[in-house]
Amino acid sequence: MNRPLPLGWLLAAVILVVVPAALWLFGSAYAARLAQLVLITALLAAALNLLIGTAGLLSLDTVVYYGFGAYLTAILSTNYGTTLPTEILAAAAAGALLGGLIGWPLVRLASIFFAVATMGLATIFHTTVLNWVDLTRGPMGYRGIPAFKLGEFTIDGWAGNYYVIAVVVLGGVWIVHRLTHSYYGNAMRAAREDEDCARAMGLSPHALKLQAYAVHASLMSVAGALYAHANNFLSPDNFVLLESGLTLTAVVVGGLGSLPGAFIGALVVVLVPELLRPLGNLRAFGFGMILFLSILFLPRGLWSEVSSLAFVRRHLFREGWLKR
Amino acid sequence: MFDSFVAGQLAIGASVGLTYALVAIGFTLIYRVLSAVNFAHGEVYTLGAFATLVAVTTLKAPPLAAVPLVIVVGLAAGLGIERVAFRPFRRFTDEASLKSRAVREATLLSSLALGIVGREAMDQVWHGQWLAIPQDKMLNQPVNLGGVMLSAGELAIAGLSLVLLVGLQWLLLRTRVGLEIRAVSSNLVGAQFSGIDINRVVLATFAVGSILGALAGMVVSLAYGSIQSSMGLTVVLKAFVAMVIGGLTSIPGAVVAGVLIGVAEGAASLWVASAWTEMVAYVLLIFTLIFFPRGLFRRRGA
Amino acid sequence: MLKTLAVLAAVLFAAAAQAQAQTLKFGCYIPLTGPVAQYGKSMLNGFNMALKDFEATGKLKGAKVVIQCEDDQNRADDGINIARKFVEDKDVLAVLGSWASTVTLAAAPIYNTAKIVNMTPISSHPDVTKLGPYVFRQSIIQTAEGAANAEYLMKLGVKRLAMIGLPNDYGKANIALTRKAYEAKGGTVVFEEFIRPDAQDFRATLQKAMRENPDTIYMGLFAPQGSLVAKQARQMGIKIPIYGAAALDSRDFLKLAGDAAEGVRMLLVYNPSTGPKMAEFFKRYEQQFGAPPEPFAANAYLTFTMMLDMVATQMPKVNRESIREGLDKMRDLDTIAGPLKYDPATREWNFRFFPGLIEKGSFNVVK
Amino acid sequence: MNLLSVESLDLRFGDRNVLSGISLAVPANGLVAILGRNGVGKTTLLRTISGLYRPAAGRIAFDGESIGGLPPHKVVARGIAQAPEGRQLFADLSVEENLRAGARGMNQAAYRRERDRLRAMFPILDERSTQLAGSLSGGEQQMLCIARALMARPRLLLLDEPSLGLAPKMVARVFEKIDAIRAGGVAVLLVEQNARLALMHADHAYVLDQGRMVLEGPARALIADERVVAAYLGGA
Repeated sequence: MNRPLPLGWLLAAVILVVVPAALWLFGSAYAARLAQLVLITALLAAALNLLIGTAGLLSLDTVVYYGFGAYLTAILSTNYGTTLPTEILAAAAAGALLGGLIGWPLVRLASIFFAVATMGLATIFHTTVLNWVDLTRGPMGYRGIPAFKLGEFTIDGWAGNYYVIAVVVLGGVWIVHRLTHSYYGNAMRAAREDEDCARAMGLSPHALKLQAYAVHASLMSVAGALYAHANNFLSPDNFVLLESGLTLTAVVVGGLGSLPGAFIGALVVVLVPELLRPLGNLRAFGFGMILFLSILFLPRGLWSEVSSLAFVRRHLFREGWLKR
Repeated sequence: MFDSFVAGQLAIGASVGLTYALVAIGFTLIYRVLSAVNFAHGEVYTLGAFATLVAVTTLKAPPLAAVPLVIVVGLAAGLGIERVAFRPFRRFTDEASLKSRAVREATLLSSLALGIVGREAMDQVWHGQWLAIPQDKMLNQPVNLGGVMLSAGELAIAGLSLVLLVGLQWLLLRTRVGLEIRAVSSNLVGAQFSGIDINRVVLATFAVGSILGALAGMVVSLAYGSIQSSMGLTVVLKAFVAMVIGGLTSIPGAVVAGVLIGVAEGAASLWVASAWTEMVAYVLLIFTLIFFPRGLFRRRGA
Repeated sequence: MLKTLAVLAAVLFAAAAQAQAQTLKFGCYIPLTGPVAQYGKSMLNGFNMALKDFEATGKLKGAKVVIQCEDDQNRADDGINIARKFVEDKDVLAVLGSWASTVTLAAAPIYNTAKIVNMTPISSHPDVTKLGPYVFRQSIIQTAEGAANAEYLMKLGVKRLAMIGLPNDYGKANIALTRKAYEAKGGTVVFEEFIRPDAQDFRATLQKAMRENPDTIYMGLFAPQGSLVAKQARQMGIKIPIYGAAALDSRDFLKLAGDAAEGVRMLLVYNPSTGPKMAEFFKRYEQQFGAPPEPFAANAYLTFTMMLDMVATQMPKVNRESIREGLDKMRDLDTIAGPLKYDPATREWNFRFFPGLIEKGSFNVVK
Repeated sequence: MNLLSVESLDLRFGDRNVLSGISLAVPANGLVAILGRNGVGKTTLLRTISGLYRPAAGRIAFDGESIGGLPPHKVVARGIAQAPEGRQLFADLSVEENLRAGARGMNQAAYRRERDRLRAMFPILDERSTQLAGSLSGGEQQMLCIARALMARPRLLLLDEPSLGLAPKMVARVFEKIDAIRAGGVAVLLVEQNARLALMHADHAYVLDQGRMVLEGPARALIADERVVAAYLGGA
């Protein structure tokens, strides 16, 4: 893998300069809202990518940590008037702690067992936020979450919101990038490919997976903190299993193990349903079709499309071991 | 008084658990052969329910006469799902790709997507409405079984579970196609060298599994009477959990686990409000996995 | 090339001519896909029928009315996205929706901040109209229904009530407010439980309820779950009366519950027997859509008709602010549901409830 | 006429030429060996003949008819069975079931006849008939693997490394069986690392290196060939 450093700068430039400039030119709060959702989803996808792409754990528990961070922030900022740095740190730390505690028994599980267990976590989380009314205000949702606060300043308006989210998301993605392109990332990949071999190399697959799991939980929790403020409203319905599925879709459509792919995948899962609104009651049908066709024709996701073409060419035509 | 109440709760739980078990049978069969999760199975179940509805309302057939139609619908759905969501990802006969992670993940998502498409298509046809099996066609006659009151529907669900389970074991253990299914699920590469036509076996598996799924939809809809296009969604998740608790590849294991989940839900409802029992299956799942990381009833050698 | 230009010019000209006639555009956000899509589709029917009826009255004076309905999938997030979109569409004068209170409660604050009217014909959570001066409602509200339920239950002589509800914003508010009013009148609630909306076997809950010896079961449920509860209660040999929330007034309930629906009581708002106007509406709706209206359709019809009538009086100077003022000034209205009153203090319309009973497969008002 | 003839076979995995210009022939009732180091393409060649890979160019003919590109089960149906590398048994099926899975298109009586014939040939399979294949020892598994292939009543048996991982005594037993199979009228194409042993049993042998045939000749001649001795027999 070539080091995509220039690509990283390009991405940062697009997110910090080009997109806000375009938003400013066209002055659309609707587009700004979608841009914010894309960024938050991208952080979720990057965190999930760390788990799937590097540690090889297929997980459906996005909503657990995302929702945890969101409710934590909602409760903190509404009741204690906390500011942004506190909230981000709290979400990151509490997310990592929760991830560590839950991950300890879970990451030992093999492939599908792990996936189903995380699916269970998602349902358990949803049932809890729905029914623990005293803490989460239950089905009525958590309304009136204040805007971002940085010290004395309250950040409102779409531009401020956008920049706060963009900076935090880029920071989170940078952490994922550093982790995957380091000795640590290689160790995790080694543990993914062959646990016994990794053990022989003196690595502990369990510890590596647990760390990846905790980091992913922490990042998702931070994404949740951003979401709570960006939305000003939380409802248990935001944290159903289906939403985990959307993040997984973003990862798959964008390309497994690819960080630019996380942004592209997030773009697709946030924008496509919006663009399909004119379809009315055929909307979900259309989304299903697009999802299906993209899995069928882009088995490696959008961002890896270049390498995926090479893959297809190699495997289907020149190599000639296509059976039918 | 209290005891009969507890027994009642557990019995209701077991009867609910049997519906999970019934769906889990076909679901597990398909998983066993391909190591791939067929999320569109829930939609096959729903299709089975709609086929029943069409049979008893439009065609005015007695409930039992719906069976052939339900079987045909299940067969067509199974073959369709295999062709559209699974076959395209088995492009290579190389062992590395046949059951590889990539293929498993791709088919997991492709079947999920196909499930959404199927569900929404049914939504268009039946306008997303809740539809009712006419009361005179429902299996709701009370049956007195030595003092215990059961409905005919519950007996039908229990009976069908048993028949399907035994029938499937017979098919797997006593027929040529069953042997080939077990051979493919045991060793795909070996099966190719033994001259087994993989595509035929996979198609047969989907056909059988989906017929079972559609029959499950039929009996459950006849017992409960309400049908809607998204009814398969929750059931397939419960079947999935039952399959995993049961050890992934063991069909009797999945059935036992399905009933176990139902009973656990019934037991939990003694202590907590029903709204919380949604998580019982999953708590059970996670605890099972912590103490039995490969499920309760793992087949030997697998 | 020349031909293309000519066609283009003709199109532009036509568009310009169109623009000269006033266009009144309304937004609407309702669930059109997903498990509750049928309720959104009912609302859509009501809106479309209101529009058609209104066009026939000739009050429009050449203006064109457009209603743009977006699918919120019953998700709060989608409701917010749609709100951002409508707020920016300068042509959208006011917005109708949503179905679920959860979605309305999430999206309405955005309309309120942007000073555009959001009027819901359905969401009955007490907090909706408290969100701000731009958020209106024209539907029954849970507090009023709770009080009316309590009165009806007392009239029926119910002493010990077992309550079963949906664990969502609707069900929780419905149960809590009915319970409060009922207990205030001296009734005893002996059992309260929220069920799982996606389950289809509720016998465990029923068995628990029956252990407390209630003399009536109250269902704060919609037709899909309510019908199963009623059916399973009868199947289990439970003979005590069943009383339902007003949301059970739906043909779905009759169809799904079958014989078990017989004798179930609830409050009715929309019933052809309540007046000639309502009877006429039922007849015309059935002609148009092939089935009698659900309350959601009727309420959507009522609300949009009122909105259009009010806007017609302001023509041609209609804008977002004038709509808020117009709605705020209303006090009395003659509707298909009879004369309605608006209370500026609570900002709610007083809908009339009629004690109802299901007999011989239809909803009847008890005299 | 040769039973199997492979002419100028090319196979590519992506950009890599795995096999190029392979030609070989197996006469009816012959025992032909393919020799070579690890990773030169011997197993790939056998798998290509069995139909698991589709050749990029060249011709594979069995009994005069082209079988290149046929799916594996059709190749077996034509009469080519393989006892593959790593045995690929159905580990959680019984020995009996493994044999039954290998049988093709025969009725119950024919099946029993065939099974009993093989049980006579491999008595250990008779004793272990109800055991799970995965619980057998390495040598027993190899016997079962060969027997499963023979259940298809092939005219040509492809054997991939039958001696791999077996004790010397067991290796000798396996090769006895190979001779017996051949004596029963089945041609054998054998891939073997143990070149000396293979050459002692084969009539004809090919030497494969880097995906190409580098040498061929009667086994007797090759065993005396200095190049072969130096490259393959010295260290064996």
